[in-house]
Amino acid sequence: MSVPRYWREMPYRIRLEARKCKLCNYVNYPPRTKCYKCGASEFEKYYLPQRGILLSFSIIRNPPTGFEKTTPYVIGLVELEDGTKLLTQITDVDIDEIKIGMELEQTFRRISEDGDSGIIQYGIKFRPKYLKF
Amino acid sequence: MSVPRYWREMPYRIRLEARKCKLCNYVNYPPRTKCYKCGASEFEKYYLPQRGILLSFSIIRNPPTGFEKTTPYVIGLVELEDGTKLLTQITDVDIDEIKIGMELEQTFRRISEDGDSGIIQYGIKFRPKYLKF
Amino acid sequence: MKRVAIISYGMTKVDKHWDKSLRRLFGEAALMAMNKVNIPKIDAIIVSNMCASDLSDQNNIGTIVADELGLTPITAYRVEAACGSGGAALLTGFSLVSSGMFEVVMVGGVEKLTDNIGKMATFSLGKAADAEYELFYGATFASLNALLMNRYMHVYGTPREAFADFAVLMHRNGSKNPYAQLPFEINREIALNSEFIADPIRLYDCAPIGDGAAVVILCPLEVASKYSDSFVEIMGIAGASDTINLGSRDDLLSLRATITAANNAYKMARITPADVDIVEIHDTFTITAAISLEDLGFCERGKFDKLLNEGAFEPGGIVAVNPSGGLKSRGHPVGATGVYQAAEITMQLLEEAGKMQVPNSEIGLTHNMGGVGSNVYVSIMRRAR
Amino acid sequence: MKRVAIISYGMTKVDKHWDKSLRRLFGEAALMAMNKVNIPKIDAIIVSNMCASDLSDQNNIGTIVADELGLTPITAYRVEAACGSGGAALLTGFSLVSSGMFEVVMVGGVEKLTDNIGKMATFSLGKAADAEYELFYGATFASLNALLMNRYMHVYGTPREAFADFAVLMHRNGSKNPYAQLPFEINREIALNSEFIADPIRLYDCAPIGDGAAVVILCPLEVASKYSDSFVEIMGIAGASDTINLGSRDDLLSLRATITAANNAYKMARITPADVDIVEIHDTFTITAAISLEDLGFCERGKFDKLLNEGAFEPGGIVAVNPSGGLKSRGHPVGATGVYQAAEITMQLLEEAGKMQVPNSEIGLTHNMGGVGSNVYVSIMRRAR
Ligand SMILES: [Zn+2]
Ligand SMILES: [Zn+2]
Repeated sequence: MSVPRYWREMPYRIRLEARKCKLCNYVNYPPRTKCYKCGASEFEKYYLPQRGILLSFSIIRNPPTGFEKTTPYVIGLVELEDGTKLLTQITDVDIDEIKIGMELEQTFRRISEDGDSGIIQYGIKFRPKYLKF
Repeated sequence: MSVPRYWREMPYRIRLEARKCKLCNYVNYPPRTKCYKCGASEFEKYYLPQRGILLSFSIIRNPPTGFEKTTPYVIGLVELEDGTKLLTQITDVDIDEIKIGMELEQTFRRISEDGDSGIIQYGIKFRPKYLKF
Repeated sequence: MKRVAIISYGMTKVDKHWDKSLRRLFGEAALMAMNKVNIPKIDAIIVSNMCASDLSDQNNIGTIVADELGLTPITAYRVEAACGSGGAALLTGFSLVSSGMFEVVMVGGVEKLTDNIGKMATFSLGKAADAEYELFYGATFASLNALLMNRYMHVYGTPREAFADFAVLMHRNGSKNPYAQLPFEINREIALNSEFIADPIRLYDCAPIGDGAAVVILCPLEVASKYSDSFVEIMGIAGASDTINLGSRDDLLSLRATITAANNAYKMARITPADVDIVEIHDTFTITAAISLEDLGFCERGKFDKLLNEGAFEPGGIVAVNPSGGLKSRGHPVGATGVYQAAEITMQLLEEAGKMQVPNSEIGLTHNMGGVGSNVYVSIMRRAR
Repeated sequence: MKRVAIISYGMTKVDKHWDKSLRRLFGEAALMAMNKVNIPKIDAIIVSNMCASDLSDQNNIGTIVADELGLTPITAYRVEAACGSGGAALLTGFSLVSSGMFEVVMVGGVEKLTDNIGKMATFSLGKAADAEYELFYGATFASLNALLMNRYMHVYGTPREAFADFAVLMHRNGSKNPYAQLPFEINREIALNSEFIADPIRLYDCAPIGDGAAVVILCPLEVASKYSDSFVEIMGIAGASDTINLGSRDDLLSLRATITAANNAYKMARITPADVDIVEIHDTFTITAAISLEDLGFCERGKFDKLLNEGAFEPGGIVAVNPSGGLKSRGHPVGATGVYQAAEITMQLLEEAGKMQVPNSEIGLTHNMGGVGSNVYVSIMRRAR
């Protein structure tokens, strides 16, 4: 991934910035030019909630390039407290303890390493809400 | 370039094998499923003549990957003795001695090196018909 | 708006065709289609393909295939909608004929997934998903479908075995298909114990990777008999999209693009799902089959396993599903798959399907999907007499 | 076959848009087009693009842009014909409307050439040529065009300066275009002394590399006045192909695809070249401009330099060529270029072109080319009142 591509999406991938429609209040994430629900094009900046529950997950054992070091890893679809859903990685948990419905919170992490451009890519992952000790 | 891609075209790129239409005698090079001139699909194997004249050329100073070692190099469009035309590299000649209309003959050479698949690719280039000493 | 017929079809076996280039593979399927009928000319070619730029360093495929067939200077270009490319090409060909712009249009799909090195094919296929918000997180195409499968089993309590049983049925069908990539039978245990690709998806839940080309030839229905003794009519055809991200979907257990495209196609054809005898659906993964059969109106939601057990998806049941073996057994030459489906339904309706033949089929449907339901094309054909 | 109108257009400046993604760039052009008219709905999107798979890791662009505009679940897919993609998309949109399948169709092109590393953009653009029989030998896209240029000068004795003078004219035009990538004037010496790209082609013979998106909105002519006060009619539209290899061409100094597409478009529009007031032609290289103007019927073969000197290609001459500045100065966002041309001709015919305006233009033509003339799309528009 080139530097501009990585850099350009940082507000959305690192601060989870979304666009909330001024007309119908729908939260567009990732942001769109026009609202998914009503087609309007006026938005206000909105930050997604930090907590949610796991809707579904999958375990990846045969990773794409750049993800070898953390394999196996888990991707999940998370429904946040405001109803917005997003795809992310689930981390800090044993694979066999992951359950649909579990409560999660966001955490800032390294996502992958890009051999071509030499950049390390960061973003948000989600982890169980109450960490075990 | 993958090994199958390189290997598969060898008869056409190294032996300059063409398909001569059994219906209209047109020489299809590179080979086609159906004849360019008449649409028939029956052919006989045919080898292109080894000599021709230069129709046009260009000098490449900023090469694609794999061609760095021989840069600058010359590509040319050659009209063979039977009227078939093909794109090739022109070699064994000073760049400022190349002229449209010059007589050429074929020679077997290394074309490029592929870093990804690790194969060295060979094929036919053309050189002036009478080499200088 | 002219009515449109399919007057011929051709295809190659789906396989790892190391010895055939992209253009030669297309040529083989096109030659079969052209030789079956007496067509004086082709006016345009629409070619569907997803991965040639990544895997064969080639774009401009329209020109490549027109040239291969000695058909220059006709109009020829490529249509791409990821795995739904073939369906989108068929819709394009339909409109070129229906509008009267061209009389005889070749719609063909070709894919060459084996001309590359290492992980390139998997990486290339992933580009059907959202590069910035799905692939960025390390999601693979299989894992996105696995999210649907996990959720489906969680909500409906469907047993894992049901998905294996669908794979068994597909391989039984495909074992009779001379063009199938994996023409052999399997059993439930083989499917259930195959290696994990992206839990809970295992190898036998997935379509294999292979090369192939398929072609259909279209012309106005009113002149079809001039060119061929037997042909089918495209009674309905429609395409639809959905959000590129799974996260934006309201419902994970239904694919809105299938529902929209199917409803529009049924409406255009003036039929209901009950009128359909055979279907070729887009079962990239066994979960995709389950959800698609529900969304197409052949199965109540969540009842996939029950109906499968009852034989509802076999000849004599509700609808004969994938007599070709589907993506699972016939194979999935990505950009060509939608055209394979159209060719197979045509072959069935014309009673030319040999051992695969489903008797007395009058109306057939194709369902071709790009991404995880992010685009879908549905077409409905009827035997013309 | 319904008659088809263009009722709106939009575009971004062609530029190195580091801060805008592929989808956002398309969104910007689409928003401009949608805001100019009162359209209650869009029924389908055809998007043209060549390099997103290589440079942005993204296919399935139809879905990407439909989603960006909140327009799912409408039909949306991509058309590709290398640098001719935009023209092929326009022809597809025309047929979708003309057939009656859809009422309002958005045709848009988008290209993002700056989202990549090192030589990737040049490599990706090369895929318009034959990977196996041109790129294999180390040919670059510029060098293939250079073969035509060397031959042209050899056969006609045309001085090198003529090509530089065409670049000067394009930059003069483009300096008035707020959407141009290189909106500045140059002189003959700058062009003649610029660095060699592939002899005899120098930097100022070439279109620059840049990002951009352009959109036009089509609907049946009979309902156009419902949506907009001003619109143009697409009177003729045609596409053609030629051999992928230069070696198979009978004539190196004429591009058969241009001749075929132009003749068919003129015939459909029932006009001759003499009726055309303005053109946007595909001048990827200055040599392409010379040959194209001859093949389109605006210049006797080999007389390009003579007519250029006489001002024949400026307003008041034979035809006003590329008031936008053409590929050379406006820029060449590859898959979007054909749509830029259609938007620019519409803008001119509607007298909305500001400083670029060519007065009293009634009929305009676009000429969009893929590869070295291996595909060409020509469309002819007339102001509707
Ligand atoms: Zn809204
Ligand atoms: Zn012949």
